[in-house]
Amino acid sequence: MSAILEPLSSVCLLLGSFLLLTGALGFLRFADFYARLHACGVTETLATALIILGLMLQATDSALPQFKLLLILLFVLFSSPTASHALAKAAWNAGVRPRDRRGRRDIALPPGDR
Amino acid sequence: MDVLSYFNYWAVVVLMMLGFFIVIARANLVKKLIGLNIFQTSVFILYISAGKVIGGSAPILSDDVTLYSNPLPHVLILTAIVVGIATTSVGLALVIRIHAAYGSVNQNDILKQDQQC
Amino acid sequence: MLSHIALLPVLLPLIGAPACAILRRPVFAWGFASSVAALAFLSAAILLKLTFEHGVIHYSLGGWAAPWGIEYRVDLLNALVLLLVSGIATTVLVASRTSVWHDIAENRRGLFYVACLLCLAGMLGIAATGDAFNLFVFLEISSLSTYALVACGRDRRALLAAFNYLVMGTIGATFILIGIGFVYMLTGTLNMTDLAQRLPGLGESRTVFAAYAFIVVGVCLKLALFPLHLWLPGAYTHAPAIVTAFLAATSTKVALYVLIRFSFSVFHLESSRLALSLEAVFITLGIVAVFAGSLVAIFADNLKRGLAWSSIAQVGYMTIGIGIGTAAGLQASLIHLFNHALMKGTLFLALAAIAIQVGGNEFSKLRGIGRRMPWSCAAFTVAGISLIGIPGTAGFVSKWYLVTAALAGEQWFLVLLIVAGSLLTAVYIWRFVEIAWLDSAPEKATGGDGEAPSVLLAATLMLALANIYFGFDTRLQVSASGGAAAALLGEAAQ
Amino acid sequence: MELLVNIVLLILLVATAGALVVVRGLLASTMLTSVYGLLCASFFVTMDAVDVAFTEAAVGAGVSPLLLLLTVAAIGRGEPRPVGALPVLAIVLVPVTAALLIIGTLDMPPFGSPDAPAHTHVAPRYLQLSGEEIGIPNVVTSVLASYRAFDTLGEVLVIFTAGVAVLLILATPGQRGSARPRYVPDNHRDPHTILQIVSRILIPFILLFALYVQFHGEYGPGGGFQAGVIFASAIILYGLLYGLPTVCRVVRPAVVEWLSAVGVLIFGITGVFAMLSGRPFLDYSVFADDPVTAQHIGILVVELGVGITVASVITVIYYAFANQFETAES
Repeated sequence: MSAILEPLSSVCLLLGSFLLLTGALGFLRFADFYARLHACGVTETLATALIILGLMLQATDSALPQFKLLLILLFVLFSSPTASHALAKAAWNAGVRPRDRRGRRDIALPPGDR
Repeated sequence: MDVLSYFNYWAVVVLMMLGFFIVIARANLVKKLIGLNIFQTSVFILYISAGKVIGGSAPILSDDVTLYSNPLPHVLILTAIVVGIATTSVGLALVIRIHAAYGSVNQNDILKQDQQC
Repeated sequence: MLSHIALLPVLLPLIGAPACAILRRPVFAWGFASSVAALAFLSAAILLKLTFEHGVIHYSLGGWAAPWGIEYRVDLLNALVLLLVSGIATTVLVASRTSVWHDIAENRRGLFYVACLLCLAGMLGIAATGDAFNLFVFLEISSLSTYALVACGRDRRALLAAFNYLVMGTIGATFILIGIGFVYMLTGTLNMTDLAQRLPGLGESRTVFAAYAFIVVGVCLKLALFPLHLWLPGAYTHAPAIVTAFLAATSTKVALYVLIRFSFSVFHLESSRLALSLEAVFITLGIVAVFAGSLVAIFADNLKRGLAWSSIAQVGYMTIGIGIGTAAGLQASLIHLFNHALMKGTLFLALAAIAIQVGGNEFSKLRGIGRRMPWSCAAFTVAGISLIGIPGTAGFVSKWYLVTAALAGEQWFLVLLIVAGSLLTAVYIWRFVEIAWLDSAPEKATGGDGEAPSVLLAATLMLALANIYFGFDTRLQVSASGGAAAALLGEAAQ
Repeated sequence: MELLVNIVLLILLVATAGALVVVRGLLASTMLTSVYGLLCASFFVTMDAVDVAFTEAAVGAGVSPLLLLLTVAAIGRGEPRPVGALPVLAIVLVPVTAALLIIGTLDMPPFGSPDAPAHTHVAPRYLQLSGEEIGIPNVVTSVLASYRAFDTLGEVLVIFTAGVAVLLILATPGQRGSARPRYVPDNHRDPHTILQIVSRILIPFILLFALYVQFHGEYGPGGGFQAGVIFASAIILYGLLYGLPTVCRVVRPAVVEWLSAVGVLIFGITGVFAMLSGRPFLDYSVFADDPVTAQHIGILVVELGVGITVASVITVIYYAFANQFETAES
């Protein structure tokens, strides 16, 4: 039993950590606010899910911690995308517009918007 | 090992001094409160470090644990955290009123305005 | 109920404050707060009587024995401070109505009295507890409510004064917390008696030294001892008149109590090697405080600000008493603590009355005020004479004991300096007397005229009379402070 | 391994504090404060202080950044300024204090040693006897709500004082301390539809979690204070998304103000009960014949008082701050 679960759990944890790392890298290196938000917002949801899954596979001997981890997972699945959405919306309303690396506008803007 | 056994305390000293520096050196009143917050939190870290026993576990009684960390500093710091947030909220309330009265939250500007009148 | 007497002075305002918050009408809040303070005063009086008769009274909160639970340990010193603080609070709160109605907006008055009760509960809690951490908690209750009370001042400068007080007060409290943390790490206990027994066993530990240093600096910030006094003039000048009267008469006194309690009961200042240098520090800072405070007070153009600086000077006298380091010096310090509360209570209450009539305390507004408000100004003058230390007033008793203690310690220069300090006091009190009584009133009287409202006037006169009474009948403060000083040094000698 | 995590967290804390020294903008400072609080909470977990970590996460990473944000919203972010004169006072005072602190640490018992006086004098009794005397597994709750319950009463009074002080400072003329609800998010131009729907799903669960934390505090980390903060956070979330008038209609300011006093009174009167039967203040043994049951009842009631006061005071403070925000706007 644990011979299968142990490596599976390790793989989940490692993969999750790797995703977090790529997210952080993107956050540091990408050109503008939206790209950076995209980098960490997208990776974070999956990474957290993988890490929690890995932890659930670790604690197979009792149901309570697994149940709690499941609740945390559900909460993260709700809150993390919502937070990204709120950030992007706030940035747009504050007048932040997508730019490329050289600071040029990256997308066509709606009429009347500078 | 000797350095490691005092590492926590010295980290506390560094944090405390950074907070203290912000309180004294920054003219912005909100910044001062943030510095005060760091200053207080560093003391919490001191207390909690003092309560740790290496190899111990959280002080929640259980049959298969023999060594616990010290619960008393935890209780004290719970109280101190509440004191900290209470101070912060009163300070921020004062900042809002000061901004309404002077139009600025910079200590130097405010003192200048007071001298003029 | 008598078995709970040690707790009652603290418990009454502590439960009274939230109860007061439920009352909706400000008049009820005023009546309720005053009666709670009066009951606390009554129980403090009984407590003092009991400590005279039976010595130390212990009270274990929650039924858990010290050092595991929190203990109230009330000896003569605690009882004296409790009596003083609750007595001043009662007088000021009863007298406060007109002044508060004048200074505070209608929708804030109820909350104002809640904050007053919280402040009172905090100070009484500091004075009664025998547990170092509990002291910190109650210190914060009193400090937080004080910041809000100071910010209630009419002038916008009150806000900045309150903010500065908040920052410095929090630094002070955090320093005290660091000190308590250090001694906790060394001894494992927070109970003051237990600490006092365990600290000597540690020998000359550098951590104990640092702990004491942090606590002293923290307490001196609250005490406004000379270089750490920066928050005081602004806070006292711009706070509502009633708040200044209350704070000036109580908060520095409680801080001084904490300094004495930690120095002598917990750390055994005089039996340690550090004693000599620290005593020199206290005396030097005390002298500088006396002269700096008095000089600024002489040149202030606002009487309230002048008296605030005078408070800094008077704190100097008290620390000189501690610095002398003998039982007589300590006793002098405690007597001055008691008497100074009476003087500053009277002075600031009289100023509150004047502020209602003329709308401020600037000297320019006070010309000829003695003719218009003879009784308030008479009370002010009596307290001023007491502040100088002329025989027949309580202030003379303080100075007398201080000079005697200095002479017994063969510190002749101190005597000279104390007398010189009194002369400086005479200068700024004379300035008031001259303007109030000898100047003719301005042609066009500013503001309303006539005497202060009767309740306020009665309270002011009562405190002024107390200044004279305790100048003749010195039994209460002398015997209580003598017993307390002996106990403090006796404990340490064991 | 534990030690390594400890060291890394402390270094991160120092880095965050250093960033706070350098950063000038208030919004960035607020975010860094939140990061600092979260790091602190993680550090407390590695130090076995789970209750403290819970509280610090709620307060340091939650409430205090929220209050900072509301303040920044009311006063504006403030433009970065050029560095002024050299802060002489700071350069003198900071090293002196640091030196004193370092001197203080020299004779301290080494970190984590089980023989340190703090672990051998008073605390062992709590660990050894609280199982029999109080009968609940979480020793921190035992000490907090029974052995040192008076400190906790003081703590509740501190938070109550904060509520009174904030109302006293921020009360606008013409009303009795209560918030006058004005803030409405601009829903026509920019509807918060997604946020509102998600929050509508989450809020019941947040409230449920608050209740769990309130009543589970005897067995695991948690208790009245943490539960109060979580409860208040649900109300605040609702207020942020639906506007102050809506939330004030659901949770009336006057009621919240009243409740903040009631919580303290519940705690205080629990203590007075014992006095009426001739026992010391806050002695719970009067509540039942069996001492352990009596302690249970006492702790439950007292924690309830803490929870009510904390939840209502934080809501009161939020109302007062959010109201200022709109006053500054208009």
